[in-house]
Amino acid sequence: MNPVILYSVGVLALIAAGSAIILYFVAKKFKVDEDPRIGEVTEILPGANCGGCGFPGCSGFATALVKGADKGDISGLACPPGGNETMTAVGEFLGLTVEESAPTTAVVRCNGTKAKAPSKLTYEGPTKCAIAHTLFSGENSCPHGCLGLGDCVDACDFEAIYMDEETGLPVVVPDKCTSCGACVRACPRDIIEIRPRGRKDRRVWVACMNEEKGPIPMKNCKVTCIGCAKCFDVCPPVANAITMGNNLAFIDGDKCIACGKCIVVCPTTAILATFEPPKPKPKPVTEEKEASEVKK
Amino acid sequence: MEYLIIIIGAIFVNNIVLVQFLGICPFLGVSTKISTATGMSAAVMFVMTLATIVTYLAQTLILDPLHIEFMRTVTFILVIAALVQMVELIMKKVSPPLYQALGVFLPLITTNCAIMGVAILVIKKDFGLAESVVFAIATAIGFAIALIVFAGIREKLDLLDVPEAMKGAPIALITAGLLSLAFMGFSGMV
Amino acid sequence: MTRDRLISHEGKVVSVEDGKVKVKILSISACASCHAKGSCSAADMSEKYIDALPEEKFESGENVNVIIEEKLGWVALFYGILLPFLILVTTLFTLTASGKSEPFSALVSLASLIPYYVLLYFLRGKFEKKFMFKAERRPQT
Amino acid sequence: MKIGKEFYRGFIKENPVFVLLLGMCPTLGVTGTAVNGLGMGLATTAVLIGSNMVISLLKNLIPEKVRIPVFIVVIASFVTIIELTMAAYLPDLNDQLGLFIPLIVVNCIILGRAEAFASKNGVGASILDGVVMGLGFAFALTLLGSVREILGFGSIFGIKFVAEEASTMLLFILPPGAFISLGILTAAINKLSMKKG
Amino acid sequence: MADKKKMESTFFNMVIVLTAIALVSSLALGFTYINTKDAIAAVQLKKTLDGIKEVLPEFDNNPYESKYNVEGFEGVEFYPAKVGEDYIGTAVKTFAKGFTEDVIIMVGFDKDGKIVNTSVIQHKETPGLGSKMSTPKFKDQFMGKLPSLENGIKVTKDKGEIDAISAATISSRAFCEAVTRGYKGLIKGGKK
Amino acid sequence: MSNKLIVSLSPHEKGELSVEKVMWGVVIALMPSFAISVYTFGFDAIKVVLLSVVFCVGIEFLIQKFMLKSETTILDGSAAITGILLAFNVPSNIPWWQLLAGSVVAIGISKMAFGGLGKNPFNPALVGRAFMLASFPVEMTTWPVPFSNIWSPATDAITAATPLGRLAEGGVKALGALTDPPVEAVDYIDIFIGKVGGSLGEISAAAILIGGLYMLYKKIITWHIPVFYLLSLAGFSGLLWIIDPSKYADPLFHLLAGGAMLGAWFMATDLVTSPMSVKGQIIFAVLGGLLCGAIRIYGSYPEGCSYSILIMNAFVPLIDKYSKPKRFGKEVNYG
Amino acid sequence: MKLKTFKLGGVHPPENKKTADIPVVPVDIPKRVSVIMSQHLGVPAVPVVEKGDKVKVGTLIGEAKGFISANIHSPVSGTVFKVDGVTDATGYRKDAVIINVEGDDWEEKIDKSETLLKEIKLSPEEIIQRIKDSGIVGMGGAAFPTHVKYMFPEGKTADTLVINGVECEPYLTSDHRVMLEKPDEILVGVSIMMKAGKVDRAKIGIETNKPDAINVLSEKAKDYPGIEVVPLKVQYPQGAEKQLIKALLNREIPSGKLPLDVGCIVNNIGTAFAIYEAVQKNKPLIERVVTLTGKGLKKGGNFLVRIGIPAKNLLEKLGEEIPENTGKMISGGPMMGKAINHLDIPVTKGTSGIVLMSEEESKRNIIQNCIRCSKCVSVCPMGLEPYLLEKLAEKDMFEECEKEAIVDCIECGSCSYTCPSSRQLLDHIRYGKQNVMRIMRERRQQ
Ligand SMILES: Cc1cc2nc3c(=O)[nH]c(=O)nc-3n(C[C@H](O)[C@H](O)[C@H](O)COP(=O)(O)O)c2cc1C
Ligand SMILES: Cc1cc2nc3c(=O)[nH]c(=O)nc-3n(C[C@H](O)[C@H](O)[C@H](O)COP(=O)(O)O)c2cc1C
Ligand SMILES: Cc1cc2nc3c(=O)[nH]c(=O)nc-3n(C[C@H](O)[C@H](O)[C@H](O)COP(=O)(O)O)c2cc1C
Ligand SMILES: Cc1cc2nc3c(=O)[nH]c(=O)nc-3n(C[C@H](O)[C@H](O)[C@H](O)CO)c2cc1C
Ligand code: SF4
Ligand code: SF4
Ligand code: SF4
Ligand code: SF4
Ligand code: FES
Repeated sequence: MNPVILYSVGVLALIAAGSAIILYFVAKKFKVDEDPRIGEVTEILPGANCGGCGFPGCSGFATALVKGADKGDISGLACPPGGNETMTAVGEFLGLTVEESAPTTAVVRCNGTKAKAPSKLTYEGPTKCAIAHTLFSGENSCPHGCLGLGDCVDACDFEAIYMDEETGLPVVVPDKCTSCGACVRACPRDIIEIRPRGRKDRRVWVACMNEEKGPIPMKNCKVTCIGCAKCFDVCPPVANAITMGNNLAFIDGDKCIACGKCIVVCPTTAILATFEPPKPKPKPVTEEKEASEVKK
Repeated sequence: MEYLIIIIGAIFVNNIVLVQFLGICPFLGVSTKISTATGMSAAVMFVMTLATIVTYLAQTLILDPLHIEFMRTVTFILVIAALVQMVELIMKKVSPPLYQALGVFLPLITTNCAIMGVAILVIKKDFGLAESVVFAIATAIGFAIALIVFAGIREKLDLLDVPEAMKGAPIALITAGLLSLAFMGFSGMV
Repeated sequence: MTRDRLISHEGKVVSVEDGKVKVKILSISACASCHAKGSCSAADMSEKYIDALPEEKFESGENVNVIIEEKLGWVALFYGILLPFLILVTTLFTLTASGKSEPFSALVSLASLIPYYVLLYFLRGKFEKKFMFKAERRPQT
Repeated sequence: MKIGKEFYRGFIKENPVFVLLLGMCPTLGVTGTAVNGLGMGLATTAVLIGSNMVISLLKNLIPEKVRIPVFIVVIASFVTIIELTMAAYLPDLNDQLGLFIPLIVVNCIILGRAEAFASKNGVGASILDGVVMGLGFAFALTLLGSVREILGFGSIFGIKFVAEEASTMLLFILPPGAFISLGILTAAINKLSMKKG
Repeated sequence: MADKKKMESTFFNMVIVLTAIALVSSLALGFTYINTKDAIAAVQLKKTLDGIKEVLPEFDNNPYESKYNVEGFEGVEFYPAKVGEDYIGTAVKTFAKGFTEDVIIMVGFDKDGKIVNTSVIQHKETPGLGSKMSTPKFKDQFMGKLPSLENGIKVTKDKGEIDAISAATISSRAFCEAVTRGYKGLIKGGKK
Repeated sequence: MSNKLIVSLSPHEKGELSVEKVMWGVVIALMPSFAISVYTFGFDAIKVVLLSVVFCVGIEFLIQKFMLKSETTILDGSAAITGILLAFNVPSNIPWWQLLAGSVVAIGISKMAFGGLGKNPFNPALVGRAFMLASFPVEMTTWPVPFSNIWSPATDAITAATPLGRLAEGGVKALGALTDPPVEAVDYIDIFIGKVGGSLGEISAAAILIGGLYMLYKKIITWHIPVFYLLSLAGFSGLLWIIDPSKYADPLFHLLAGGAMLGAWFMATDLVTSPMSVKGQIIFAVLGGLLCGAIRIYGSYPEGCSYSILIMNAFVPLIDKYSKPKRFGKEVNYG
Repeated sequence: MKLKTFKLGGVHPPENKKTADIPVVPVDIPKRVSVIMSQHLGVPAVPVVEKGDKVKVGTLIGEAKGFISANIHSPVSGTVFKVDGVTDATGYRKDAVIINVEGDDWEEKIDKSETLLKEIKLSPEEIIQRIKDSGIVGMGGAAFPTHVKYMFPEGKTADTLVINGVECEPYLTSDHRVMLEKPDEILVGVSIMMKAGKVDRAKIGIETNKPDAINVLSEKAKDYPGIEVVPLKVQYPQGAEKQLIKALLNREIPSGKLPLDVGCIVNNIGTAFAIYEAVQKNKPLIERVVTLTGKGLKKGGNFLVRIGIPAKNLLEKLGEEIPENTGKMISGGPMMGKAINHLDIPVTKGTSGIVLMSEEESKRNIIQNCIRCSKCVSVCPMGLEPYLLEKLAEKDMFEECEKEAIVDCIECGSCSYTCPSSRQLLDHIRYGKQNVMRIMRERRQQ
C-alpha cells in the first residue's frame, strides 16, 4: 500500500482517537443534568418570552413545568399567550391533565372619550403616560382617567391594543390579546384589567376608575361612575357580582352572568358590555367602539 | 522591521475582518456590547496564538515529514477543536471559580474561520514559528480593534432608532462596510 | 458595594446549601440569544451553574440576579487568559531568540503552561474567595 | 414533502445567508464576481450533500458525545476531496477562491445542517436538505456576486455590457462593497418580509 | 424519537467510532490524493512554465528545475532557458513595491540582456489604474529594450524612456524598478 | 381667554439656538471657499457644487418621502452642507453621474440608512468622497489646471498634479530643501490663497480659515478640534522633518496643502460625528492629526485627511464612552 | 476683579425681570381660603381642626407628621368650612382645610408691630424649636422644612451659612423686593440662623443684576459681624445650592451628599426673613411675597399674599385680566416652575411667583433628531450628559441611567433650554431619575 495512505490513516486515526479522549473527558465534566423534557417542553411553548407566566422566558417556565410534573402537579402554571391549547399540549406531553382555565382578556376601564370627556388643556411633552401622569391629571382633568398616550400599546408584544384616533382611548382586540398583563403593568393609572372573556364573549364591566364623589368627576367626564349603587341594587342575587367601594362600582368578572341589567340602570352609562343590553332604553348605551366589538 | 511590517499589515492594512473577511460571524454576533467584545478579543488572542503554535507543530512535525500536506484541513480542524475544548476543561478543573467568573463574563469561544484561517495562512505564507506567532497576535489585535470599535458603534446605534427595515443585520453590515471603507486609508502602509 | 460597574445575569436558584446558592444562568453565551441557533452547533451550552452568596434567603426555584463586579470579570480574564497568554508568548520568544529550534521552542512554550495551571490549581481556594458572586432579588422594572 | 416548498424554504424563507446570516466569511470574501460566487456556492453544496448523506447514514452509530468531532471529520474529508479535485481540474477557480475552500469546513451551515437535520432524518431527506440548503447558499452567493459584478465591473458572468474603458463603481468589488451590497440586499429582504408579514 | 437507538457514549465506543471514522475518511482522502496528485503537479508546473513561456522565445528544457537565486537579490528568482544545450535567455521573477503592495512580474531577458517580454504575475494595484500595467499598451514598451546597468529602466518623468500609465506613475515606476532589479540581479549572478 | 392652556414640564423657556441656524451658519462659512473655487475653476465649480447640493438634498427628500415615509427635513440644511462639502472634495471636472453616485452613497447609505440627521456614525460627505475615490480613481485624481479656461466647461481633463500628489510620487522631496531636480518649488503663498490644483474646496487655506473663524465667532464649533488636529499634524510631520529634512516635507507644507485645512475646520468638526466632551474632542483631533500625517507619509493615498477623519469617526463611540465630561462633585475640593 | 460664579456649565436666559422696581403690596383677603396640608417637601401635615372650629390668624391647623414635615397655621381668622380635597396646581386632589374668613383676628402671642428687634434672646435650641413650631419651610422653591437643616446629625458641624439671594430664575423678583424692603430684618434673621447653626460667618450671594440689593445689604451688613455680601456673575442656575456653594466657597458637594457635608447650610433670603418674624415676632409662616408677571401683562407686580388665597386674586388686585393669548401659566419661574391649569389654585408656602406666557412663547418647538452638538453637555452644571441620559431613560434602561449618575441631575433645565433640536431632555431625564430613585429605594429596603 502506498505509504502516503498509510501515514494519513495512521495520523488521522491517532488524532481522532486523541480528540475522542479529550472530548470524552470534556463531555463528562461538562455534563449538564438537564432533563431532556425541558427542551422539548420549550419547543411546545410559543417562544414569545413575554414573561406573562412569571418566569424568565419560556425555558424558565419549561423548567418549572417539568419540575411540577415530577411532583405530579402543574396546576397554577399557565402560559397566557399559548392559552389552553398550549397547556393541554404540555399536559399531554408530561402525561398530566390540565385544568382548563377560563379564557381571559384585557379590558380598558375608562370610557372618557374625546367627546365624553373633552380636553381642557393641551399637553406638550413626551408621549408617555408615565411622564404625563407625574405632571398633571390629564388633558381632560380626570386624575383617574386614561391619558391616551399609549404606554399600554407600546407594552403589548402582540399588537393586541391599538389607539382609537377618534376616541383617544386604547382598544383591546380580544382575539389577539394573550392576557400577558404587560399593559396592566405599563399603565400608570391601573386602568387596564385582565378579566374573564365571559361565555360567548359576553362581558360587562364598569369603565371607570374614578374614586371621587359624584359631582367632582362629572365636571370632567360625562360617563364617570358616580357611585350611585343603582347597578348594585339590580344585580341578581344569584350573581351578586357587584361591589361598591370608594364611590365606585366594581363587577367581579368571575361572578357576573352577563344579564345586562346594570347597563340599563346606570345613569351615566359608565357600564360597558360586549353585547347589546337587554332592553334598548332610549339612552344610547354603546359607543361606536363597543359596536365594533359586538360584531365579533 | 520585518516584524513591524507583519504587525502593521495584519492589524491595519489587511485587517482580518474588514479586508480578509475572516471571523465575520463573531464580528457580527458578539459585537453588541463593548465589554463582551473586549473579553472575546482577549480570548481570541489566546486561542489564536495557541492554535497557531499547535498547528505549526502539526505541520512541521507530522504533515511535512510524512508528505501528507493534503491532510492539513482535517488535521487542523480537529486539533483546533480539541484544543479549544481542552482549554475550557483545564480551566474548569484547575480553578472552578475562575472558570465561573469567566463564563459569566465571556461568551463561548468556538472555532471560527479566523482561527483556522490564520493557521492556514501562516503555512501558506511560509512563516517561521516566531513570525507565525507575531502574525497571529497581530491578527488578533486587528480583530480586537475592529470588534471593539464596531461594538462601540452598535452600542450607540442601539440607542438611536434606525429605520425599521435596517434594524439588525442590514445596519450592522453597512456599518461594517463603512468601517472597511475607512480602513482603506491604511492601504499601502506596508 | 457601589453599583457603578456591575455585571449581572438573570438566573434561577437550583439548590441552597450552607450559606450558598447554586444558580443556573440561562443564556450566557451570545449564541443562545441568536436567531440562528437552531442550525448552529456553537449554541450547545446555554446553561452554566454559578455558586453565589445569597444577599437574603432564597429558595430553590426563585429568580435572582447573579451579580459580580465588572472589575472581577476583568481580573478573571487576566488570570484565565491574559496571563497564560503572556507566559506562552514570553517563553516562546525567549527560546526562539536564544536560538533554540522552532519545534522545540513551540513544545516547551506549550509545556510552560502546565506549571501555570498547576499553580492555579493550588491557589483555587484563594480564587474562590475572590470571585464570589452575589445573588440578589431581581428589581422590578 | 413537497419539493417546491422545500426549495422556497432554502432559497427564501430560511436562506442561510440573507435570513440566517450563516457562513458570512465566504459570502463576503468570494463574491467579487458572479462566477466566483457560483463556484463557491456549488463547492459548498457538494460538501453539504456529501456530509448530510454520510451523517444520516451513520446517525445511529455515533455516540452522542463524539458527534461533533465525527461530523467535523466527515465534513473535513469532503472538503479536502473537493479541494484536491478543484486544484487538479479547476485550478483557476481554485486560485480565486483560495483560502475559503478549506474554510468550508468551519462554515456553520454545514455543521448546522448536520446537527439539526442529517443526524435526525433519513438519507433521502438529508440529501434533499443538502441540495436545498446548498443551492440556497449558492443562490445567495451568486446573487451577491452578480450585484457586485454589475456595479463594480459593469459585467455579469464575465460578459461586459459597458464600454471597455468606461468607469464603473470599483468600490463594489473591494471589501467595503461586499459589506455594503450584502447590507442593502438584506435590508431589501427585510423590507419585503415586513410588507408581507 | 424514543425508539431510535443511539450508540451509547461510553469511553470505548467513543474512541472506537471516532477512530473508525477517521480511518475510513483518511483512506478516502488518501485515494483522492493519489488520484489527483499528478494532475495537481501538472497544473502547477504548467502555470510556472506558462509564465516563463510568455516572456521568452521557444525553449525545450525545464527552466523551473534549474532555478537559481542571486545573493543580494532576495525574492528574485532566475529561470535559465535553453534550446538543447544553448542558453537562450533567462526568465526573472522579480518585484517592487507598487501603489499598495508588491508588484510581482516575470521579465524575460535574451542572452544579450535585452528584454524579450514581460508579464504581471501578481499585483494589488487599483483596478483601472495601476492594473493597466498588464495592458499591451504599457507592457509592449519594454520589448527589445536593453536596460542600462547604471540606471536600469525608467519612466519619462524620471528622465527615462517609458511612458507611464496616466494617473498611475507609481505603478509604472514600480514596474520599471522591478525590471531594473531583475536585470541587475541577472548581471550580478552572471548569465547562466 | 379662548384657547386651551398648554401644560408641560419645566423648563418653559427655550433658547435661541436651532438646528437650522447652526446648519445654515456652516453654509455661510463655506462661501469664501466657494468664491475662491469659482474664481479658480470658473463655471465648472458652480456647476459641480450646485449639482451636488441638488443631488444630496433631492436624495434625502426622496428617501424620507418614499422610503421612510417620515417628515421631510431637507430645509434643515444638513444635506446642503453634505452636498457642498462633497463637491469641495472632488475635482471640478468630475462627470455628473459619478457625483450622483457619490451623493447616493453619502446621503443614502451613510446618512439615511442610519435614520437621518444625527444618527450617522460616519461623516457622510467623507464617505461619499472615499467611495468616489475608490470607485473612480482616474477621474478623482485628474485635476484640471487652475485658471485654464474659466468660463467654458473643462471637458478635456488636464492633469494638474496637486502639491500632495507630487509629494506622494516622490517628486516634491522637501520644500525647504529642494534637492532633486525635477521638482518645481511650490509657493506657500500660492497654496495659502489657492492658486494651485486640487479639489474644489481645498485649494485655499485662507478662505477656509475665514469660514472657520466665522463658525467660531458664531459659536457653531469650538476651537478644540481644528486647533488640535492641525497642531498634531504639524507636530508629527515636523518631527520627521527635523529628523531628515531631505526626505520629508516641512510641517507648514502639510498644513497648507491638500484637504487638511478643509478637514480640520469643516469635517472633523461635524457635530454629529465628533465626540461630545471637550476631552474627547481633543483625543479625537490629536489622533486624527497623527493618522493624517501617517497616511500621507507612509500610506499610498496622497491625501490622508479624509481617511484619518473617517477612521476617527469610528472611534467616537468609544471615546465618548471613556472620556466623560468632568462631573460636578467628583473631585471634591474642600475649603 | 473677576466676579465669582460656578465654573461648570450654566446658561443665561433673558432676564425679563420687569417687576423688579414695583414695591410689594398686600393682597386683600377673600371670603374663603383653602390651605393645603402638603405645602412642603416631605410628609403632609395632619389637620388638627374640624368643620366648624373657630380659628384665628396663626392658629395651628395642621400638625407636622414625621421628621421631614412642617406645621401649618391658619393664615386668616374665621370658621373652618370643611376639611376636604381641593385640586392643586397639577389637577390632583390634596387634603386641605377650607376656612370661611371672618374679620382679621390674630393670635395674641404674635407681635404685629413693625419695629426692628435686633437682640436675639433665644438659645440655639429654642430658635430651632421656634422655627419648627412656626412651620418655616424654605422659600427658595423646594419648600424643605427649615428646622431639619439645623438639626445636625451626630458628628456633623457647619462653618458657613450661605444665604441664597441669587434669584436666578427669569421674571421672578420676590426675593429681590424682600431684600430691598426688609434688609435689616433679613440681616437679623441671618444672625439668628448663624446662632442656630453655630456658625460665625454667613455669605449672602447676590447676582450683579440686582445692584441696588447688593448696595443696600452690603451697606447694612457692616453692622452685623460675620455677614458678608458677595456679588456674583449672572448665570443660571447659580441659585441651586450646589452651584451657589461652589461659587461662594469653591467647595463641591460630592455626589449624593448634602451641603452639610461640606460644612454649609443654605437658605433662601425669604427664609431668613420668615425666620426673623418667627423668632423675633413669634409669627408663624402665614404669608409670603409672590411675583405676578408675564409679557402679556401691562404691569405685573409683587404681592404680600396670605397662604391659601387663590392666585387669581393677585390678578384682581393688579386690576388686569388674563391676557387673551395666554398659552401657559406657571407657578414659579419659567425654568423650574410648574405649569398650572387655572388660577383658582391657592398660594402655598412655596409659591414664589406666577408667570403668564403667551401662546407663542409657550409652544414647544418641533422636536428634531439630536445633532450631537454637545451644547447640553457643556451647559449642564452637574457635568452630566443629558443627550445620553435622555436616550437611556426613553428606552427604560434604568441601570445604565444609574451608572451615568442620573440622580445627580438637579433638574435645572439648562439642557432642554439650550438644545437646538428642542429635544425634551429634562422630561425624559426626570422620568429616568424617578425610576432610578425608586429602584434604589427598593434595593435599600431589602
Ligand atoms: C483611489 C486611488 C487609487 C490609486 N491607484 C493608483 C495605482 O494603482 N497606481 C498608481 O500608480 N497610482 C494610483 N493612484 C494615484 C497616485 O496616488 C498618484 O496620484 C498618481 O500616481 C499620480 O501620478 P500621475 O502623475 O501619473 O498622474 C491612485 C490614487 C487614488 C486616489
Ligand atoms: C433626607 C434629607 C435630609 C436633609 N438634610 C439636610 C441637612 O441636614 N442639612 C441641610 O442643609 N439640608 C438638608 N436637606 C435639604 C437639601 O439639601 C435641600 O436643601 C433641599 O432638598 C431643597 O433643595 P433645593 O431647594 O436646592 O432643591 C435634606 C434633604 C433631605 C431630603
Ligand atoms: C436649578 C435650581 C435653581 C434654584 N434657584 C434658586 C434661586 O434662584 N433662589 C433660591 O433661593 N433658591 C434657588 N434654588 C433652591 C436652592 O437650591 C436651595 O434649595 C435653597 O436656596 C435653599 O433655601 P431654602 O431651603 O431656604 O429655600 C434653586 C434650586 C435649583 C435646583
Ligand atoms: C460644523 C459642522 C460641520 C459639518 N461637517 C459636515 C461634513 O463634513 N460632512 C457632512 O456630510 N456634513 C457635515 N455637516 C452637516 C451635518 O452635521 C451632517 O450632514 C450630519 O452628519 C448628518 O447627519 C456639518 C455640520 C456642522 C454644523
Ligand atoms: S393587550 Fe395587554 S394583556 Fe393583552 S396581550 Fe397585549 S399587553 Fe398582554
Ligand atoms: S390605558 Fe393607561 S397606559 Fe393606556 S393610554 Fe390610557 S393611561 Fe396610558
Ligand atoms: S436638568 Fe439635569 S441634566 Fe439637564 S442641565 Fe440641569 S442638571 Fe444637567
Ligand atoms: S443639546 Fe440637543 S442636539 Fe445638542 S447634543 Fe444635546 S440633545 Fe443633542
Ligand atoms: S463564516 Fe462564520 S466566522 Fe467565518
